Amino acid sequence: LSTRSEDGPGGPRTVVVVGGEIDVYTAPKLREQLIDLVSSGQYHLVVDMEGVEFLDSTGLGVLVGGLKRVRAHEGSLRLVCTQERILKIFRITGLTKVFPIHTSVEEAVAASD
Amino acid sequence: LSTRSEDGPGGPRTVVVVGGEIDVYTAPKLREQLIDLVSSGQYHLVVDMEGVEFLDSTGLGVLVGGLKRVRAHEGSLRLVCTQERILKIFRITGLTKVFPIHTSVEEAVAASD
Amino acid sequence: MAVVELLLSPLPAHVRTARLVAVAAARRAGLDDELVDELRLAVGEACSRAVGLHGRHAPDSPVRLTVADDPNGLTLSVGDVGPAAGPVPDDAGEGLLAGPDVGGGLDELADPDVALAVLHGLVDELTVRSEPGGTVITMRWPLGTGAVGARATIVAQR
Amino acid sequence: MAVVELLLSPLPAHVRTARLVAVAAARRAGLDDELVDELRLAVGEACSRAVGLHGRHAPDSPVRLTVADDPNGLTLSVGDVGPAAGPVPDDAGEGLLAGPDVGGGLDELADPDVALAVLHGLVDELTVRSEPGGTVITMRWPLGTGAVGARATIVAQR
Ligand SMILES: Nc1ncnc2c1ncn2[C@@H]1O[C@H](COP(=O)(O)OP(=O)(O)O)[C@@H](O)[C@H]1O
Ligand SMILES: Nc1ncnc2c1ncn2[C@@H]1O[C@H](COP(=O)(O)OP(=O)(O)O)[C@@H](O)[C@H]1O
Repeated sequence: LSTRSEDGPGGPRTVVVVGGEIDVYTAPKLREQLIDLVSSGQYHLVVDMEGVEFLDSTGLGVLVGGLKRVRAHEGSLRLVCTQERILKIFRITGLTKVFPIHTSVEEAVAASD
Repeated sequence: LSTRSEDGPGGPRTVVVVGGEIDVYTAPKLREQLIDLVSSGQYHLVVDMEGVEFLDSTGLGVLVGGLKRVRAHEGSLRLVCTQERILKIFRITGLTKVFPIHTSVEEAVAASD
Repeated sequence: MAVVELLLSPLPAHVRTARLVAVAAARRAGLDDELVDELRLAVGEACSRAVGLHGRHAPDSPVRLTVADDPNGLTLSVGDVGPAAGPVPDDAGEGLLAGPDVGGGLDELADPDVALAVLHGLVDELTVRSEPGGTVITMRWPLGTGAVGARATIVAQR
Repeated sequence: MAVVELLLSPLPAHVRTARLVAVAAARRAGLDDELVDELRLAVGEACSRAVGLHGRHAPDSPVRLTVADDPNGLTLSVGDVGPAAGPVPDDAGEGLLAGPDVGGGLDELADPDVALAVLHGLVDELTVRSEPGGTVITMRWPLGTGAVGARATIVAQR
Protein backbone atom coordinates (compact mmCIF):
# COMPACT_ATOMS: atom_id res chain seq x y z
CA LEU A 1 0.00 0.00 0.00
CA SER A 2 1.49 3.32 -1.03
CA THR A 3 0.19 6.85 -1.09
CA ARG A 4 1.13 9.85 -3.23
CA SER A 5 -0.26 13.27 -3.96
CA GLU A 6 -1.27 14.48 -7.44
CA ASP A 7 -2.65 17.81 -8.51
CA GLY A 8 -5.92 17.78 -10.40
CA PRO A 9 -8.08 20.58 -11.81
CA GLY A 10 -10.30 20.23 -8.71
CA GLY A 11 -7.35 20.51 -6.34
CA PRO A 12 -4.89 18.04 -4.81
CA ARG A 13 -5.83 14.35 -4.86
CA THR A 14 -4.35 11.61 -2.72
CA VAL A 15 -3.74 8.48 -4.78
CA VAL A 16 -3.83 5.32 -2.68
CA VAL A 17 -2.38 2.27 -4.43
CA VAL A 18 -3.86 -0.92 -3.02
CA GLY A 19 -2.72 -4.42 -3.89
CA GLY A 20 -2.96 -8.08 -2.97
CA GLU A 21 -6.02 -9.68 -1.43
CA ILE A 22 -8.42 -7.36 0.35
CA ASP A 23 -10.48 -9.60 2.54
CA VAL A 24 -11.47 -10.10 6.15
CA TYR A 25 -7.76 -10.61 6.95
CA THR A 26 -6.31 -7.45 5.39
CA ALA A 27 -9.35 -5.14 5.36
CA PRO A 28 -8.73 -3.88 8.93
CA LYS A 29 -5.34 -2.52 7.79
CA LEU A 30 -6.80 -0.76 4.80
CA ARG A 31 -9.53 0.64 7.03
CA GLU A 32 -6.96 2.10 9.41
CA GLN A 33 -5.00 3.60 6.55
CA LEU A 34 -8.06 5.31 5.12
CA ILE A 35 -8.98 6.61 8.57
CA ASP A 36 -5.44 7.99 8.97
CA LEU A 37 -5.65 9.80 5.64
CA VAL A 38 -8.94 11.45 6.50
CA SER A 39 -7.72 12.33 10.00
CA SER A 40 -4.73 14.09 8.43
CA GLY A 41 -7.05 16.21 6.30
CA GLN A 42 -6.90 14.34 3.00
CA TYR A 43 -10.51 14.36 1.83
CA HIS A 44 -10.12 13.70 -1.91
CA LEU A 45 -8.97 10.15 -2.44
CA VAL A 46 -8.31 8.13 -5.59
CA VAL A 47 -8.02 4.44 -4.75
CA ASP A 48 -6.06 2.59 -7.43
CA MET A 49 -7.30 -1.01 -7.36
CA GLU A 50 -5.46 -2.27 -10.45
CA GLY A 51 -3.11 -4.35 -8.30
CA VAL A 52 -5.90 -5.96 -6.28
CA GLU A 53 -6.05 -9.73 -6.76
CA PHE A 54 -9.08 -10.42 -4.63
CA LEU A 55 -11.79 -8.29 -3.08
CA ASP A 56 -14.72 -9.46 -1.00
CA SER A 57 -17.61 -7.73 0.73
CA THR A 58 -15.42 -7.00 3.74
CA GLY A 59 -13.15 -4.99 1.47
CA LEU A 60 -16.16 -3.28 -0.07
CA GLY A 61 -17.32 -2.38 3.43
CA VAL A 62 -14.01 -0.64 4.07
CA LEU A 63 -14.28 1.34 0.83
CA VAL A 64 -17.83 2.35 1.70
CA GLY A 65 -16.61 3.37 5.16
CA GLY A 66 -13.94 5.52 3.51
CA LEU A 67 -16.53 7.09 1.23
CA LYS A 68 -18.73 8.00 4.21
CA ARG A 69 -15.76 9.55 6.00
CA VAL A 70 -14.62 11.76 3.10
CA ARG A 71 -18.22 12.78 2.36
CA ALA A 72 -18.55 14.00 5.95
CA HIS A 73 -15.88 16.55 4.91
CA GLU A 74 -17.35 17.33 1.46
CA GLY A 75 -14.63 15.11 0.01
CA SER A 76 -14.59 12.41 -2.67
CA LEU A 77 -13.45 8.84 -3.13
CA ARG A 78 -12.90 7.64 -6.68
CA LEU A 79 -11.88 4.15 -7.68
CA VAL A 80 -9.60 3.06 -10.51
CA CYS A 81 -10.44 -0.43 -11.69
CA THR A 82 -10.58 -2.15 -15.05
CA GLN A 83 -10.46 -5.76 -13.84
CA GLU A 84 -13.65 -7.58 -14.70
CA ARG A 85 -13.37 -9.96 -11.72
CA ILE A 86 -13.24 -7.04 -9.31
CA LEU A 87 -15.86 -4.93 -11.09
CA LYS A 88 -18.27 -7.85 -10.88
CA ILE A 89 -18.60 -7.61 -7.13
CA PHE A 90 -19.29 -3.86 -7.35
CA ARG A 91 -22.07 -4.63 -9.80
CA ILE A 92 -23.58 -7.45 -7.73
CA THR A 93 -23.78 -5.19 -4.73
CA GLY A 94 -25.11 -2.20 -6.64
CA LEU A 95 -22.06 -0.17 -5.61
CA THR A 96 -21.30 0.89 -9.18
CA LYS A 97 -24.03 3.46 -8.53
CA VAL A 98 -22.28 4.67 -5.38
CA PHE A 99 -18.63 4.87 -6.43
CA PRO A 100 -17.29 6.76 -9.43
CA ILE A 101 -15.16 4.08 -11.14
CA HIS A 102 -12.45 5.19 -13.57
CA THR A 103 -10.23 3.37 -16.04
CA SER A 104 -7.01 5.19 -15.11
CA VAL A 105 -5.53 7.25 -12.30
CA GLU A 106 -5.17 10.20 -14.71
CA GLU A 107 -8.87 10.09 -15.50
CA ALA A 108 -9.79 9.90 -11.81
CA VAL A 109 -7.47 12.77 -10.84
CA ALA A 110 -8.83 14.90 -13.69
CA ALA A 111 -12.45 14.25 -12.74
CA SER A 112 -14.57 16.58 -10.69
CA ASP A 113 -18.26 16.43 -9.91
CA LEU B 1 7.45 -35.16 -19.03
CA SER B 2 9.49 -35.50 -22.21
CA THR B 3 11.92 -38.07 -23.49
CA ARG B 4 14.82 -37.81 -25.92
CA SER B 5 17.74 -39.93 -27.00
CA GLU B 6 21.38 -38.88 -26.70
CA ASP B 7 24.52 -40.73 -27.71
CA GLY B 8 27.13 -41.28 -25.02
CA PRO B 9 30.49 -43.05 -25.05
CA GLY B 10 28.78 -46.06 -23.47
CA GLY B 11 26.02 -46.13 -26.11
CA PRO B 12 22.63 -44.45 -26.51
CA ARG B 13 21.03 -42.97 -23.41
CA THR B 14 17.39 -42.06 -22.97
CA VAL B 15 17.02 -38.71 -21.22
CA VAL B 16 13.74 -38.41 -19.31
CA VAL B 17 12.89 -34.85 -18.26
CA VAL B 18 10.64 -34.85 -15.22
CA GLY B 19 8.97 -31.78 -13.74
CA GLY B 20 6.41 -30.56 -11.28
CA GLU B 21 5.48 -32.34 -8.10
CA ILE B 22 6.25 -36.04 -7.95
CA ASP B 23 4.13 -37.38 -5.15
CA VAL B 24 1.48 -39.97 -4.46
CA TYR B 25 -0.74 -38.20 -7.01
CA THR B 26 1.63 -38.11 -10.00
CA ALA B 27 3.99 -40.98 -9.17
CA PRO B 28 1.76 -43.61 -10.83
CA LYS B 29 2.13 -41.76 -14.15
CA LEU B 30 5.89 -41.58 -13.87
CA ARG B 31 5.94 -45.25 -12.94
CA GLU B 32 3.99 -46.18 -16.07
CA GLN B 33 6.25 -44.07 -18.24
CA LEU B 34 9.38 -45.73 -16.87
CA ILE B 35 7.79 -49.15 -17.37
CA ASP B 36 6.95 -48.24 -20.96
CA LEU B 37 10.53 -47.16 -21.65
CA VAL B 38 11.97 -50.40 -20.30
CA SER B 39 9.35 -52.47 -22.14
CA SER B 40 10.40 -50.79 -25.38
CA GLY B 41 14.02 -51.82 -24.80
CA GLN B 42 15.44 -48.60 -23.36
CA TYR B 43 17.66 -49.80 -20.54
CA HIS B 44 20.01 -46.83 -20.05
CA LEU B 45 18.08 -43.96 -18.56
CA VAL B 46 19.11 -40.48 -17.44
CA VAL B 47 16.36 -38.87 -15.37
CA ASP B 48 16.68 -35.09 -15.38
CA MET B 49 15.13 -33.88 -12.13
CA GLU B 50 16.12 -30.20 -12.40
CA GLY B 51 12.50 -29.19 -13.05
CA VAL B 52 11.12 -31.13 -10.10
CA GLU B 53 9.49 -28.89 -7.51
CA PHE B 54 8.60 -31.53 -4.97
CA LEU B 55 9.57 -35.16 -4.45
CA ASP B 56 8.42 -37.47 -1.69
CA SER B 57 9.11 -41.09 -0.79
CA THR B 58 6.43 -42.23 -3.21
CA GLY B 59 8.41 -40.60 -6.01
CA LEU B 60 11.60 -42.16 -4.68
CA GLY B 61 9.86 -45.53 -4.73
CA VAL B 62 9.11 -45.09 -8.42
CA LEU B 63 12.74 -44.20 -9.19
CA VAL B 64 13.93 -47.24 -7.23
CA GLY B 65 11.41 -49.36 -9.14
CA GLY B 66 12.84 -47.99 -12.39
CA LEU B 67 16.36 -48.78 -11.23
CA LYS B 68 15.41 -52.37 -10.44
CA ARG B 69 13.82 -52.75 -13.86
CA VAL B 70 16.79 -51.46 -15.87
CA ARG B 71 19.21 -53.48 -13.75
CA ALA B 72 17.27 -56.62 -14.63
CA HIS B 73 18.46 -55.86 -18.19
CA GLU B 74 22.01 -54.86 -17.24
CA GLY B 75 20.95 -51.27 -17.72
CA SER B 76 21.51 -48.07 -15.74
CA LEU B 77 19.50 -45.24 -14.25
CA ARG B 78 21.33 -42.00 -13.54
CA LEU B 79 19.83 -38.92 -11.98
CA VAL B 80 20.55 -35.28 -12.72
CA CYS B 81 19.87 -33.09 -9.71
CA THR B 82 21.52 -30.07 -8.14
CA GLN B 83 18.60 -28.85 -6.03
CA GLU B 84 19.45 -29.05 -2.35
CA ARG B 85 15.80 -29.54 -1.32
CA ILE B 86 15.51 -32.59 -3.55
CA LEU B 87 18.96 -34.00 -2.75
CA LYS B 88 18.09 -33.88 0.94
CA ILE B 89 15.49 -36.62 0.67
CA PHE B 90 17.95 -38.85 -1.22
CA ARG B 91 20.40 -38.37 1.63
CA ILE B 92 17.86 -39.01 4.39
CA THR B 93 16.87 -42.28 2.78
CA GLY B 94 20.44 -43.37 2.04
CA LEU B 95 19.64 -43.48 -1.69
CA THR B 96 22.64 -41.31 -2.60
CA LYS B 97 24.54 -44.61 -2.27
CA VAL B 98 22.17 -46.32 -4.67
CA PHE B 99 21.73 -43.78 -7.46
CA PRO B 100 24.54 -42.13 -9.39
CA ILE B 101 23.61 -38.43 -9.10
CA HIS B 102 25.06 -35.99 -11.63
CA THR B 103 25.13 -32.22 -11.88
CA SER B 104 24.24 -32.05 -15.59
CA VAL B 105 22.70 -34.17 -18.32
CA GLU B 106 25.98 -34.00 -20.28
CA GLU B 107 27.88 -35.45 -17.33
CA ALA B 108 25.32 -38.22 -16.87
CA VAL B 109 25.30 -39.13 -20.56
CA ALA B 110 29.12 -39.17 -20.64
CA ALA B 111 29.37 -41.41 -17.58
CA SER B 112 29.84 -45.14 -17.70
CA ASP B 113 30.47 -47.57 -14.89
CA MET C 1 -17.20 -39.27 -3.79
CA ALA C 2 -14.16 -37.26 -2.75
CA VAL C 3 -14.81 -35.24 0.34
CA VAL C 4 -12.71 -32.72 2.21
CA GLU C 5 -13.97 -31.35 5.48
CA LEU C 6 -12.30 -28.38 7.08
CA LEU C 7 -12.87 -27.26 10.67
CA LEU C 8 -11.53 -23.78 11.29
CA SER C 9 -11.24 -21.88 14.51
CA PRO C 10 -12.98 -18.58 13.72
CA LEU C 11 -10.10 -16.34 12.66
CA PRO C 12 -9.84 -14.09 9.59
CA ALA C 13 -6.65 -15.84 8.47
CA HIS C 14 -8.54 -19.11 8.22
CA VAL C 15 -10.85 -17.69 5.59
CA ARG C 16 -7.79 -17.69 3.34
CA THR C 17 -7.18 -21.35 4.11
CA ALA C 18 -10.79 -22.10 3.20
CA ARG C 19 -10.45 -20.30 -0.15
CA LEU C 20 -7.20 -22.13 -0.86
CA VAL C 21 -8.73 -25.55 -0.23
CA ALA C 22 -11.89 -24.83 -2.20
CA VAL C 23 -9.99 -23.40 -5.18
CA ALA C 24 -7.57 -26.35 -5.24
CA ALA C 25 -10.51 -28.77 -5.26
CA ALA C 26 -12.25 -26.78 -8.00
CA ARG C 27 -9.15 -26.68 -10.21
CA ARG C 28 -8.61 -30.38 -9.74
CA ALA C 29 -12.22 -31.06 -10.64
CA GLY C 30 -11.68 -29.12 -13.86
CA LEU C 31 -14.01 -26.18 -13.16
CA ASP C 32 -13.66 -23.34 -15.68
CA ASP C 33 -11.39 -20.48 -14.60
CA GLU C 34 -14.25 -18.03 -14.50
CA LEU C 35 -16.28 -20.29 -12.24
CA VAL C 36 -13.20 -20.86 -10.07
CA ASP C 37 -13.10 -17.08 -9.51
CA GLU C 38 -16.78 -17.14 -8.61
CA LEU C 39 -16.29 -20.06 -6.23
CA ARG C 40 -13.27 -18.36 -4.59
CA LEU C 41 -15.35 -15.28 -3.84
CA ALA C 42 -18.40 -17.28 -2.74
CA VAL C 43 -16.44 -19.47 -0.33
CA GLY C 44 -14.70 -16.38 0.99
CA GLU C 45 -18.02 -14.64 1.61
CA ALA C 46 -19.61 -17.64 3.27
CA CYS C 47 -16.60 -18.25 5.50
CA SER C 48 -16.04 -14.58 6.40
CA ARG C 49 -19.66 -14.43 7.38
CA ALA C 50 -19.39 -17.56 9.54
CA VAL C 51 -16.09 -16.46 11.08
CA GLY C 52 -17.63 -13.10 11.98
CA LEU C 53 -20.70 -14.71 13.54
CA HIS C 54 -18.63 -17.20 15.52
CA GLY C 55 -16.36 -14.43 16.71
CA ARG C 56 -19.40 -12.77 18.27
CA HIS C 57 -21.49 -15.78 19.30
CA ALA C 58 -19.31 -18.87 19.49
CA PRO C 59 -15.58 -18.09 19.53
CA ASP C 60 -14.77 -21.63 20.65
CA SER C 61 -16.72 -23.46 17.96
CA PRO C 62 -15.11 -24.18 14.63
CA VAL C 63 -16.54 -23.04 11.31
CA ARG C 64 -17.12 -26.04 9.07
CA LEU C 65 -16.44 -26.15 5.33
CA THR C 66 -17.20 -29.27 3.32
CA VAL C 67 -16.09 -29.75 -0.28
CA ALA C 68 -17.55 -32.78 -2.04
CA ASP C 69 -17.09 -33.62 -5.66
CA ASP C 70 -18.99 -36.09 -7.77
CA PRO C 71 -18.73 -36.59 -11.54
CA ASN C 72 -21.43 -33.96 -12.18
CA GLY C 73 -20.42 -31.19 -9.88
CA LEU C 74 -18.80 -29.70 -6.87
CA THR C 75 -20.81 -29.09 -3.70
CA LEU C 76 -19.52 -26.78 -0.98
CA SER C 77 -21.19 -26.11 2.30
CA VAL C 78 -20.33 -23.77 5.11
CA GLY C 79 -21.92 -24.20 8.51
CA ASP C 80 -22.04 -21.69 11.34
CA VAL C 81 -23.59 -21.69 14.80
CA GLY C 82 -24.79 -18.06 14.71
CA PRO C 83 -28.34 -16.74 14.83
CA ALA C 84 -30.64 -17.44 11.89
CA ALA C 85 -29.81 -15.68 8.65
CA GLY C 86 -31.97 -12.60 8.16
CA PRO C 87 -33.91 -11.73 5.02
CA VAL C 88 -31.68 -10.87 2.10
CA PRO C 89 -31.57 -7.16 1.22
CA ASP C 90 -32.40 -6.57 -2.44
CA ASP C 91 -29.32 -4.54 -2.84
CA ALA C 92 -26.28 -5.55 -0.85
CA GLY C 93 -24.72 -2.13 -1.32
CA GLU C 94 -27.65 -0.63 0.55
CA GLY C 95 -26.78 -2.86 3.48
CA LEU C 96 -23.28 -1.44 3.52
CA LEU C 97 -24.45 2.14 3.12
CA ALA C 98 -27.07 1.63 5.82
CA GLY C 99 -24.43 0.14 8.10
CA PRO C 100 -22.78 1.68 11.12
CA ASP C 101 -21.95 5.35 10.77
CA VAL C 102 -18.57 6.85 10.34
CA GLY C 103 -16.46 5.61 13.19
CA GLY C 104 -18.63 2.51 13.57
CA GLY C 105 -16.84 -0.45 15.07
CA LEU C 106 -15.65 -3.71 13.65
CA ASP C 107 -19.10 -4.59 12.38
CA GLU C 108 -18.42 -2.54 9.32
CA LEU C 109 -15.83 -5.16 8.48
CA ALA C 110 -18.05 -8.23 8.23
CA ASP C 111 -21.73 -7.67 7.76
CA PRO C 112 -23.33 -11.12 7.56
CA ASP C 113 -26.32 -9.85 5.57
CA VAL C 114 -24.16 -8.21 2.94
CA ALA C 115 -22.17 -11.43 2.55
CA LEU C 116 -25.43 -13.29 2.06
CA ALA C 117 -26.66 -10.79 -0.50
CA VAL C 118 -23.41 -11.15 -2.44
CA LEU C 119 -23.86 -14.92 -2.40
CA HIS C 120 -27.39 -14.58 -3.77
CA GLY C 121 -26.14 -12.34 -6.54
CA LEU C 122 -23.21 -14.59 -7.32
CA VAL C 123 -24.15 -18.25 -7.03
CA ASP C 124 -26.86 -19.86 -9.16
CA GLU C 125 -27.31 -22.99 -7.05
CA LEU C 126 -27.47 -21.66 -3.52
CA THR C 127 -29.38 -22.93 -0.49
CA VAL C 128 -29.40 -21.17 2.84
CA ARG C 129 -30.89 -23.32 5.56
CA SER C 130 -31.30 -21.73 9.00
CA GLU C 131 -31.97 -24.04 11.90
CA PRO C 132 -32.04 -23.41 15.63
CA GLY C 133 -28.40 -24.51 15.89
CA GLY C 134 -27.11 -22.28 13.10
CA THR C 135 -27.09 -21.78 9.34
CA VAL C 136 -25.75 -24.00 6.59
CA ILE C 137 -24.98 -22.39 3.25
CA THR C 138 -24.76 -24.90 0.42
CA MET C 139 -23.46 -24.00 -3.03
CA ARG C 140 -23.11 -26.18 -6.07
CA TRP C 141 -21.21 -25.76 -9.32
CA PRO C 142 -21.86 -28.18 -12.17
CA LEU C 143 -18.87 -29.60 -13.98
CA GLY C 144 -19.18 -28.64 -17.66
CA THR C 145 -19.45 -30.89 -20.68
CA GLY C 146 -15.69 -30.70 -21.22
CA ALA C 147 -14.95 -32.29 -17.88
CA VAL C 148 -17.64 -34.90 -18.30
CA GLY C 149 -16.22 -35.80 -21.70
CA ALA C 150 -12.75 -36.27 -20.23
CA ARG C 151 -14.14 -38.61 -17.61
CA ALA C 152 -16.00 -40.61 -20.25
CA THR C 153 -12.72 -41.05 -22.16
CA ILE C 154 -10.97 -42.41 -19.10
CA VAL C 155 -13.80 -44.86 -18.47
CA ALA C 156 -13.65 -46.00 -22.10
CA GLN C 157 -9.91 -46.69 -21.76
CA ARG C 158 -10.42 -49.20 -18.98
CA MET D 1 -4.79 -21.06 19.77
CA ALA D 2 -5.58 -21.15 16.07
CA VAL D 3 -6.58 -24.60 14.94
CA VAL D 4 -7.37 -26.01 11.53
CA GLU D 5 -8.64 -29.54 11.26
CA LEU D 6 -8.85 -31.26 7.91
CA LEU D 7 -10.75 -34.48 7.26
CA LEU D 8 -9.82 -36.01 3.93
CA SER D 9 -11.31 -38.96 2.16
CA PRO D 10 -8.28 -41.15 1.41
CA LEU D 11 -7.32 -40.09 -2.11
CA PRO D 12 -3.88 -39.17 -3.46
CA ALA D 13 -5.14 -35.78 -4.61
CA HIS D 14 -6.04 -34.89 -1.05
CA VAL D 15 -2.44 -35.22 0.05
CA ARG D 16 -1.86 -32.09 -2.05
CA THR D 17 -4.65 -30.31 -0.22
CA ALA D 18 -3.06 -31.28 3.09
CA ARG D 19 0.33 -29.89 2.00
CA LEU D 20 -1.31 -26.69 0.81
CA VAL D 21 -3.09 -26.10 4.11
CA ALA D 22 -0.05 -26.93 6.24
CA VAL D 23 2.27 -24.73 4.17
CA ALA D 24 -0.16 -21.80 4.26
CA ALA D 25 -0.37 -22.09 8.06
CA ALA D 26 3.41 -22.33 8.36
CA ARG D 27 4.01 -19.27 6.17
CA ARG D 28 1.44 -17.31 8.12
CA ALA D 29 3.06 -18.33 11.37
CA GLY D 30 6.36 -16.99 10.02
CA LEU D 31 8.27 -20.27 9.81
CA ASP D 32 11.60 -19.98 7.96
CA ASP D 33 11.50 -20.96 4.29
CA GLU D 34 13.81 -23.90 4.85
CA LEU D 35 11.60 -25.24 7.63
CA VAL D 36 8.54 -24.68 5.44
CA ASP D 37 10.12 -27.00 2.87
CA GLU D 38 10.76 -29.55 5.59
CA LEU D 39 7.20 -29.26 6.86
CA ARG D 40 5.78 -29.59 3.33
CA LEU D 41 7.64 -32.86 2.83
CA ALA D 42 6.84 -34.15 6.32
CA VAL D 43 3.11 -33.47 6.00
CA GLY D 44 3.16 -35.05 2.56
CA GLU D 45 4.85 -38.18 3.89
CA ALA D 46 2.54 -38.51 6.88
CA CYS D 47 -0.58 -37.98 4.76
CA SER D 48 0.54 -40.22 1.86
CA ARG D 49 1.19 -42.91 4.42
CA ALA D 50 -2.23 -42.47 6.02
CA VAL D 51 -4.02 -42.27 2.65
CA GLY D 52 -2.29 -45.50 1.56
CA LEU D 53 -3.24 -47.31 4.75
CA HIS D 54 -6.84 -46.12 4.60
CA GLY D 55 -7.06 -47.13 0.96
CA ARG D 56 -6.24 -50.68 2.04
CA HIS D 57 -7.88 -50.88 5.45
CA ALA D 58 -10.51 -48.17 5.78
CA PRO D 59 -11.48 -46.58 2.46
CA ASP D 60 -14.55 -44.98 4.04
CA SER D 61 -12.79 -43.32 6.97
CA PRO D 62 -11.23 -39.90 6.55
CA VAL D 63 -7.59 -39.14 7.24
CA ARG D 64 -7.33 -36.42 9.83
CA LEU D 65 -4.79 -33.56 9.76
CA THR D 66 -4.71 -31.02 12.56
CA VAL D 67 -2.66 -27.82 12.41
CA ALA D 68 -2.44 -25.85 15.64
CA ASP D 69 -0.33 -22.81 16.20
CA ASP D 70 0.62 -21.17 19.46
CA PRO D 71 3.11 -18.33 19.97
CA ASN D 72 6.00 -20.79 20.37
CA GLY D 73 5.40 -23.19 17.58
CA LEU D 74 3.34 -25.06 15.08
CA THR D 75 2.01 -28.53 15.88
CA LEU D 76 0.74 -30.82 13.14
CA SER D 77 -0.75 -34.21 13.65
CA VAL D 78 -1.93 -36.82 11.19
CA GLY D 79 -4.16 -39.66 12.34
CA ASP D 80 -4.89 -42.88 10.50
CA VAL D 81 -6.93 -45.98 11.33
CA GLY D 82 -4.45 -48.49 9.90
CA PRO D 83 -2.55 -51.21 11.73
CA ALA D 84 0.14 -50.19 14.21
CA ALA D 85 3.24 -48.57 12.78
CA GLY D 86 6.08 -51.07 12.47
CA PRO D 87 9.63 -50.56 13.70
CA VAL D 88 11.50 -47.92 11.74
CA PRO D 89 14.14 -49.28 9.36
CA ASP D 90 17.54 -47.68 9.98
CA ASP D 91 17.81 -46.82 6.39
CA ALA D 92 14.66 -45.92 4.53
CA GLY D 93 16.30 -46.62 1.19
CA GLU D 94 16.77 -50.23 2.24
CA GLY D 95 13.02 -50.45 2.74
CA LEU D 96 12.49 -49.32 -0.83
CA LEU D 97 15.15 -51.62 -2.23
CA ALA D 98 13.80 -54.53 -0.19
CA GLY D 99 10.27 -53.76 -1.43
CA PRO D 100 8.21 -55.65 -3.97
CA ASP D 101 10.16 -56.94 -6.93
CA VAL D 102 10.07 -55.61 -10.42
CA GLY D 103 6.48 -55.63 -11.49
CA GLY D 104 5.30 -55.38 -7.87
CA GLY D 105 1.91 -53.81 -7.45
CA LEU D 106 0.76 -50.49 -6.11
CA ASP D 107 2.54 -51.07 -2.81
CA GLU D 108 5.71 -49.84 -4.39
CA LEU D 109 4.00 -46.48 -4.58
CA ALA D 110 3.34 -45.87 -0.89
CA ASP D 111 5.33 -47.90 1.58
CA PRO D 112 4.18 -46.81 5.04
CA ASP D 113 7.47 -47.82 6.68
CA VAL D 114 9.56 -45.81 4.25
CA ALA D 115 7.39 -42.76 4.87
CA LEU D 116 7.93 -43.22 8.59
CA ALA D 117 11.67 -43.57 8.16
CA VAL D 118 11.77 -40.35 6.13
CA LEU D 119 9.84 -38.61 8.90
CA HIS D 120 12.34 -39.83 11.50
CA GLY D 121 15.21 -38.55 9.38
CA LEU D 122 13.50 -35.25 8.68
CA VAL D 123 11.63 -34.00 11.74
CA ASP D 124 13.36 -33.23 15.04
CA GLU D 125 10.23 -33.16 17.19
CA LEU D 126 8.33 -36.25 16.09
CA THR D 127 6.07 -38.57 18.06
CA VAL D 128 4.48 -41.67 16.60
CA ARG D 129 1.81 -43.11 18.83
CA SER D 130 0.22 -46.38 17.77
CA GLU D 131 -2.98 -47.39 19.48
CA PRO D 132 -5.44 -50.17 18.78
CA GLY D 133 -7.54 -47.78 16.69
CA GLY D 134 -4.69 -46.48 14.55
CA THR D 135 -1.60 -44.30 14.59
CA VAL D 136 -1.21 -40.60 15.29
CA ILE D 137 1.93 -38.88 14.01
CA THR D 138 2.62 -35.59 15.75
CA MET D 139 5.24 -33.12 14.53
CA ARG D 140 6.22 -29.80 15.98
CA TRP D 141 8.22 -26.89 14.59
CA PRO D 142 9.28 -24.13 16.95
CA LEU D 143 8.79 -20.57 15.79
CA GLY D 144 12.21 -18.91 15.78
CA THR D 145 13.46 -16.01 17.84
CA GLY D 146 12.57 -13.61 15.03
CA ALA D 147 8.89 -14.46 15.21
CA VAL D 148 8.88 -14.39 19.00
CA GLY D 149 10.51 -10.97 18.93
CA ALA D 150 7.87 -9.65 16.54
CA ARG D 151 5.14 -10.87 18.86
CA ALA D 152 6.81 -9.26 21.86
CA THR D 153 6.87 -5.96 19.98
CA ILE D 154 3.17 -6.14 19.28
CA VAL D 155 2.43 -6.87 22.92
CA ALA D 156 4.58 -3.94 23.96
CA GLN D 157 2.62 -1.61 21.65
CA ARG D 158 -0.66 -2.34 23.40
N1 LIG E 1 -4.17 -2.09 2.74
C1 LIG E 1 -3.93 -3.25 2.20
N2 LIG E 1 -4.65 -3.63 1.16
C2 LIG E 1 -4.44 -4.80 0.59
N3 LIG E 1 -3.53 -5.66 1.01
C3 LIG E 1 -2.79 -5.32 2.04
C4 LIG E 1 -2.93 -4.10 2.70
N4 LIG E 1 -2.05 -4.04 3.71
C5 LIG E 1 -1.38 -5.18 3.66
N5 LIG E 1 -1.82 -5.96 2.67
C6 LIG E 1 -1.37 -7.29 2.31
O1 LIG E 1 -1.40 -8.10 3.47
C7 LIG E 1 -0.29 -8.99 3.48
C8 LIG E 1 0.31 -9.10 4.87
O2 LIG E 1 0.77 -7.84 5.19
P1 LIG E 1 1.94 -7.58 6.22
O3 LIG E 1 3.21 -8.10 5.68
O4 LIG E 1 1.48 -7.96 7.57
O5 LIG E 1 1.88 -6.03 5.99
P2 LIG E 1 2.71 -4.83 6.54
O6 LIG E 1 4.15 -5.18 6.46
O7 LIG E 1 2.30 -3.81 5.52
O8 LIG E 1 2.16 -4.62 7.91
C9 LIG E 1 0.71 -8.44 2.48
O9 LIG E 1 0.96 -9.44 1.53
C10 LIG E 1 0.05 -7.25 1.81
O10 LIG E 1 0.03 -7.40 0.41
N1 LIG F 1 5.73 -38.07 -14.88
C1 LIG F 1 5.45 -36.97 -14.24
N2 LIG F 1 6.33 -36.51 -13.35
C2 LIG F 1 6.08 -35.42 -12.67
N3 LIG F 1 4.96 -34.70 -12.80
C3 LIG F 1 4.07 -35.12 -13.68
C4 LIG F 1 4.26 -36.27 -14.45
N4 LIG F 1 3.19 -36.43 -15.24
C5 LIG F 1 2.39 -35.43 -14.99
N5 LIG F 1 2.90 -34.64 -14.04
C6 LIG F 1 2.31 -33.45 -13.46
O1 LIG F 1 0.99 -33.76 -13.02
C7 LIG F 1 0.14 -32.67 -13.27
C8 LIG F 1 -1.19 -33.16 -13.80
O2 LIG F 1 -0.91 -33.80 -14.97
P1 LIG F 1 -1.98 -33.94 -16.15
O3 LIG F 1 -2.29 -32.61 -16.69
O4 LIG F 1 -3.05 -34.87 -15.70
O5 LIG F 1 -0.94 -34.65 -17.09
P2 LIG F 1 -1.00 -35.15 -18.56
O6 LIG F 1 -1.64 -34.12 -19.39
O7 LIG F 1 0.47 -35.24 -18.81
O8 LIG F 1 -1.71 -36.45 -18.45
C9 LIG F 1 0.83 -31.78 -14.27
O9 LIG F 1 0.93 -30.51 -13.71
C10 LIG F 1 2.21 -32.36 -14.49
O10 LIG F 1 3.20 -31.40 -14.21
